[in-house]
Amino acid sequence: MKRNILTFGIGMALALSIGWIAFPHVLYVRQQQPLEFRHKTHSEKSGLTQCDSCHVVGADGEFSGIAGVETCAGCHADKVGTTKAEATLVDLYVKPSRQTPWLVYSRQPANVWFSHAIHARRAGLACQDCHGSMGETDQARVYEQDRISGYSRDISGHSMSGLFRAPHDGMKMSDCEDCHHRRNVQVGCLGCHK
Amino acid sequence: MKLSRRDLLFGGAGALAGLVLTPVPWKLLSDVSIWTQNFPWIPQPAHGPVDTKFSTCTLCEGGCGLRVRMAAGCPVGVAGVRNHPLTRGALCPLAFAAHQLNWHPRRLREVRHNGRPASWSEAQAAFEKACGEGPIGIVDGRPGRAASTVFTAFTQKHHGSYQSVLSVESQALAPYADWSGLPVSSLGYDLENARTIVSFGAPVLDGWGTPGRFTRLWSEHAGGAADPQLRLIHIDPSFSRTAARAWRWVPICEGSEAQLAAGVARVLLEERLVSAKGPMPRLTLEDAAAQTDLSTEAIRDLAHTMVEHQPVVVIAADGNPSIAALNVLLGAVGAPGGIVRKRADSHPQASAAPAPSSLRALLVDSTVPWEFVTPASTEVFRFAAWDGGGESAGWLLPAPGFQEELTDVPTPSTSAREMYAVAANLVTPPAEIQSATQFLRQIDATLPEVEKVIHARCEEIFHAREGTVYGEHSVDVATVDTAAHLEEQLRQGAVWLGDSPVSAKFRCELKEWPTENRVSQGTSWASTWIPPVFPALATKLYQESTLRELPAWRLA
Amino acid sequence: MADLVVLDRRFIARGVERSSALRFMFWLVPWVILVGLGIYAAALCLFYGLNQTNMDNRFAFGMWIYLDLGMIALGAGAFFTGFLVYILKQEDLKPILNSAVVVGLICYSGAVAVLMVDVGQPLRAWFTFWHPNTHSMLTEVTFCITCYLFVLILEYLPVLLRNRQLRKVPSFLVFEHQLHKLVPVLAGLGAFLSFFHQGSLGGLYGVLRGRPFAFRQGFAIWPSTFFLFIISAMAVGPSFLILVTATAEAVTGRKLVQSTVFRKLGRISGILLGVYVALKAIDTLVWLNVTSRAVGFAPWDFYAYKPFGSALLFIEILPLGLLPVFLLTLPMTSKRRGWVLCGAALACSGILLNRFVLTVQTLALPTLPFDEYLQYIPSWQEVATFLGVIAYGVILYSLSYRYLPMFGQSKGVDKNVPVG
Amino acid sequence: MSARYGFVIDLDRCTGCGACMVACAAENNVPPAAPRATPRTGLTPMLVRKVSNGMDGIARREVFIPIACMHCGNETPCVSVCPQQAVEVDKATGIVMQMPQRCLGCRYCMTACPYHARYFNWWDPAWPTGMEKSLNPAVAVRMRGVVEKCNMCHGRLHSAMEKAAAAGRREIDPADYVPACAEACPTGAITFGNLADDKDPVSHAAHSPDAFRLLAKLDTEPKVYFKSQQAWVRGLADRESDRPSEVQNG
Amino acid sequence: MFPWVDGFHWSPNHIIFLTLFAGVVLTIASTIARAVWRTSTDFQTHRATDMCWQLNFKELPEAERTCRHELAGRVSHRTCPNAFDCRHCAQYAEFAALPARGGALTGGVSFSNELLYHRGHTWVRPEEDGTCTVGLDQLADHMIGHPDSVQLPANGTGIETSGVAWRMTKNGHEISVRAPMDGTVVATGGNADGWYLRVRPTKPGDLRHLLRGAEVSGWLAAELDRLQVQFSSADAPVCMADGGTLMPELMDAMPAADWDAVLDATFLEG
Repeated sequence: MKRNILTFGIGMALALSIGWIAFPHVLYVRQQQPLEFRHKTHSEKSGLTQCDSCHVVGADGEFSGIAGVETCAGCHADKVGTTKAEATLVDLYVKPSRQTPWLVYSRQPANVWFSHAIHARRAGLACQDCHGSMGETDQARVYEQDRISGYSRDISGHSMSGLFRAPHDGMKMSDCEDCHHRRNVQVGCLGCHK
Repeated sequence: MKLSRRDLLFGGAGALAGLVLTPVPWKLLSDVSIWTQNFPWIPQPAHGPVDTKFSTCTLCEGGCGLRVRMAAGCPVGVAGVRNHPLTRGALCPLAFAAHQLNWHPRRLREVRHNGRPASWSEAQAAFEKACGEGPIGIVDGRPGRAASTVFTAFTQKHHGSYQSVLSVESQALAPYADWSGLPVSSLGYDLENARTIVSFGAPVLDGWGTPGRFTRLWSEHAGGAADPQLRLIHIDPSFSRTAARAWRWVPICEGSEAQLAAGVARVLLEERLVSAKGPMPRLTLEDAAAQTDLSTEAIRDLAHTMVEHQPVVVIAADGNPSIAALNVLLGAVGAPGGIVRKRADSHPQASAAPAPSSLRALLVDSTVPWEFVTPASTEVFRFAAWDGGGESAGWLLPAPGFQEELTDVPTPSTSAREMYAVAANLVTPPAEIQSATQFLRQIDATLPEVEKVIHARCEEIFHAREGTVYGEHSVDVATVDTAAHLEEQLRQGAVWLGDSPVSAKFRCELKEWPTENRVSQGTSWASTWIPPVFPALATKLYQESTLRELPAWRLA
Repeated sequence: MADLVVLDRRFIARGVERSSALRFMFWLVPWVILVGLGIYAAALCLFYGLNQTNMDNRFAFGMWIYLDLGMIALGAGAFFTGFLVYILKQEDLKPILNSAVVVGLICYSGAVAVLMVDVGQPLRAWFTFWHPNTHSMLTEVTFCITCYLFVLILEYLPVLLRNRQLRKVPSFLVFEHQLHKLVPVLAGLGAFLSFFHQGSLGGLYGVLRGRPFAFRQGFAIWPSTFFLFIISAMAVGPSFLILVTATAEAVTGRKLVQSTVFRKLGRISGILLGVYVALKAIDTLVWLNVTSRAVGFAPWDFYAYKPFGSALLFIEILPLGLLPVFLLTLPMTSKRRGWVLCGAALACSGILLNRFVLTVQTLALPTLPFDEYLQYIPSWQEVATFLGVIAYGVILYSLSYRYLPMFGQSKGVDKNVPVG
Repeated sequence: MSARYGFVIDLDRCTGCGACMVACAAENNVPPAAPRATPRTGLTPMLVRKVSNGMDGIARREVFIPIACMHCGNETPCVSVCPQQAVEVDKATGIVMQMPQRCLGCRYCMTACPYHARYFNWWDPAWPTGMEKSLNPAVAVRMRGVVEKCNMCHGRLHSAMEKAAAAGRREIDPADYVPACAEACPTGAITFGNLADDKDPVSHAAHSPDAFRLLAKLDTEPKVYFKSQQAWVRGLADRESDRPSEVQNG
Repeated sequence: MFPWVDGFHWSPNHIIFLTLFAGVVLTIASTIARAVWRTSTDFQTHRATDMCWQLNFKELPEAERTCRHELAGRVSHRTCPNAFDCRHCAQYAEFAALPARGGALTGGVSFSNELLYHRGHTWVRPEEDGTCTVGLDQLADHMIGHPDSVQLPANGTGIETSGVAWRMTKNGHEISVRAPMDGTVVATGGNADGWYLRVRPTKPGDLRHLLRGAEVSGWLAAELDRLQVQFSSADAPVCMADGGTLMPELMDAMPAADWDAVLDATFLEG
């Protein structure tokens, strides 16, 4: 009898440790950004304090997303400073004016339509409301991608349990719906899907 | 201690119980269904800035205005241009998927010689050799373009012959050209002022001329009204789309259009329904009735209806002179609402004569329809963007596809007013692709550049100070400040349209009633469509529905 | 081979005569082949998508849905017998109970398996549980059938654990004993669930206001077909049990249950069928004169299309409806085994025809004035899957018969029966 | 804003050219026909059907009927049947929305639709190599095994809304939102507008004596109206005993 | 739909639906739970062994359930209602009083009157020190001969009447021998010693349920008949013509026989 309980316990412990510790490492591929980008440096040193000095909402409401290399070229036409990243940026991307293959943390899947114009302009949300303190980060953190779904980990959120989540962790449909619910915004499926 | 079966049992049970308390089963479940929502083998639209460009379609001579939506530098959607003077936002069904043509499986991406891969340099060498050895010919599918100027320049320098292939619509105008001595390209139909239009099998509601010009006109002035302002009488052996929507449909025997024309002419003359006194056709009304399989009453009635609402114009499906003669009787030649004359005519005299087999080599431009037959004796340099199949004798040279080259669009043959537009190169063509003009300029660098010719034409228009430029908003050329500005506007998709046609009468001398009874070839709904292939999405029309039939000579 | 025979013998209860292992294997071979074929066909559909079938945008449902409706109707014997025995205390039906459970399990598991192939995105099927639409009959069906499948498995477990070798494990034996004591609860639950999903399956088509041939008015949220399906299923369940058992008797050459059981089942089936036919007739009349005309459809037009003539309607009601009622209830016929079997067979085919009309004919008929009547012939993949499920049923039943106490026979009872 | 978007289609003006079908497919990333696709298994969210009065010779009449989702406004047949809420009627626009990402492909909605305006993805969507670059980023590509239909070019509605938001407006500019089929129609037979707005010409046309709706007696309040001056065409609205004997379908 | 799923809102529909669904799920779950719970308690309260035996007893053919008194010829025909546990038998005393008409045992298995026999073919010999010796009777012994392996319980383990006393294997057949009595194992012997277990009874002197004297002969006779019937099916030499003795190492001698059935019947397994 005791022995049964023991073996049962061992099996359980094994499963728990695999599920909570090993599983996330297997599930997510970790990738480095092509460049060592520092939001902090840009906001402090070069005085680009506003998000929209690089991430712009166009006249038709189209959002630029991560700034194109031409924007970078504005300041980095030639090497500013001597870091390796600087060299890579200028030589690999700015000079041949090739777009930098950024790995976008908050990239929503192709079937999602998210309008920055509507959320930031009309609803007046601050960038931080969804992206948190992205603007103050001092280095480009590792990009984690779900092997199966192919989504960035920022979408499903970093907390595996979904409980005790850090603020701004997770950009899943449920997160959108919670926010809409709180502000009692009524939208149908195709309000956010395309 | 050794593991007993019971230990494994309990251990397994524990593991199972534990697993349920981990994210593993739940995360996998949701991830797998997310995976099914974006199967990796399903293509996804590209990310990138979206904007709208204006241009002009070059896939047929219609010269329709295009509004092209671009994403990440690729055209992702085509639509008509609302304030385009001719089409007013309408396009043919195929144009809406034209932006997919450049990736058509039959797209030509390499030089081929007798079906085997070859290189441009080889083709060039072969062509130079041919020029040295004897007269060469150049066939142009769309005269009056900047490219045409380059071609003529080349042929003049190298004692070659320049010919152009006429579209079905221009062929229908050829008889008037013969009788009046004016070039075909200077004639057109003043449909806007006509009140009765009699089409002898011409699919006027189904891709004829500049598609959209007439459909818009028809739907505004006729629609389905019982007694419309604009009467469309359609003569057609089969119950075609035009027949289905026409105000009157006259079914006749296959290929008896000429006889009907004669019959009608007889009634018009005998009953003095027209001012003209002759010539009288030899064919008696009874014979006409017999051959067209109509009653004499029907023909008589038709004649009466034709003259009831003036002005009336007759549109033939092809260059059958008898039908053209009908217009002469009706006084529809050189009169408003009839066959009119566009103002100036700077185009070279085009001849529809087939290529003489004496030629050493023949360069066929990509605008020439694929079914153009080349003499077997000559060496052929065929430019094309898409492979039209069949045994490709000689050289097959990959030409720019949809919106891949800077070219200009001259007046469509059916238009009553002169038109000039520029098709920009919205898409950078794949490597290994050259237009005929680029090819020729490599052989003879002294030839004019297409861009220069376009520039010159713009200057010309600017200095003539006539007509209107239809861009975002239409402005008279007279008010445009500089030629450069005009050119810039045209390059961004604006269209120049000359002033309304001169009513200066031109006369057609008709000694006797034409006896030629050429059978008009059945014009298919895509007869004006030059590429030998259809856009992939055209399958919606002929495969995924029975709305249309794939024209026999087109490739899916 | 030899030890295979020994092994096989070990699992057969002591003192119970069964045909030789070899013979049994030969019996299984064709069915196993069919199952293999079915699995292959299903795999094709899952891998390449449903273009493997001959269904199309108009014929969005095909042979498989018909199979599901048919099987689930016939499988109703399981819940209904359970209900009779445990709730209505009809102890004399006990001998047939295990067999009924097995039949039910086969029908329901088969139906669910086919359903998983039939849907375009089986990996997402669980969305129905996560975001169910409470207005949809299909939701009701999905929930009830899934739950009921669990119930059936639980009901089957005691039978399984009574196998000669399994019962040697003390904990299994005790568990079986304890679970068996609780089976009445499950029987009640099963009855409840079946009541709903049998009905919902009827509602499935009855609610289609876009298909005037199938659309029916009803009470509250349920169209009349909801209730018709419940009664018809209850009526045909016992009949199917009779057929299955009779077949088993024919194949094994053994007498498995007393004729009284047949007679009783027959009578129950007959009476319910009578009620059903009466209601069905009324429903049809209402539809002909009110429902269909209200939406601008002349009801007899639906029967203008061959091969589906109005004959179908009458066949369904008279020879396959009324006739079996008499055969199963009238004293002179219900005493004769032959007549009872015949009646049961007619009843089953009647219900199958009803399900066919509702699923296939409904879709074949045009709705838009310029629609045409369509035909649909299932592809071999569909047929193979269909047969595969049938074969799976036969195999499971044979195995259960061979190794489990299906008809509650205790040792030595059929000692002197010739080897079947 | 609570609009009721709908179409009025003048059948006397439709020449059956098929521009709407192609434009619709291009706008909504509908894949070209699979090699084995037929009219019965095709993907044509907008489908022009050819119907004749069954006569021959001079008495013959033909009409082309563009059929897309009718966006039923009452007892919407496909909404109530979907087991997992993949279909819903949008309160703000009245659009009947189909969510392929939620759909499990049971096809119950297809059997429920009286207009056969719903289509199943029998094949994996496939384009010739490179042609995926011509896909419209405003619409997600559907996957095999799900049902799709006309969503009224919601991609265009999105960009209209975005444009309005950028300009600080709540209401969209009607000119910014015209579905591909209406935009493409070369004779202006297909007109689109807000039926709830009396000033909208479309809501006028919908009330004209020539206007009718298909199978209106089913009482599903379709938001697509048809228009014709020919009595026999209006007669196609409902299925009476005396139907046109033989009809060809597109 | 479910309160914790995105976009859920309470509506009559949902409430009805959820209640029904929850009800169904709970019923199923609780049913399983109760069955499991009861099973485990049965084991903890040592009722399990007896239950198993009871269930197996029910499955025995009627011929193998004859009452000891019938075997002894005290009563004409009686089937045991108490799963061979005479300690609970109401009529035991009254029947035991009747005279036994036990005929001498024919067909060569001998038994001793000092030993008390269990129907599972084990015997019990009470010793002076109050313990009991447990062994296999001659029939079983002859049948098995030298077992290939014997798994005896460790000293100190408790055994229960008709529960498993020890396990043996022979020619690939697993044999579990039923315990004749309740008690605790104090010593173990083996095939060679002629006895297998020495047991300290839980309740001393309560061995009323074991067969003795005339009952044994009747019982063994019946058992031999059964064996004959079972062997007759197999193509085995007729080993027990009247007067012949039961040959030792029977299992080795007649490999063709359906030993599985024979052993099950002999050791009262299902």
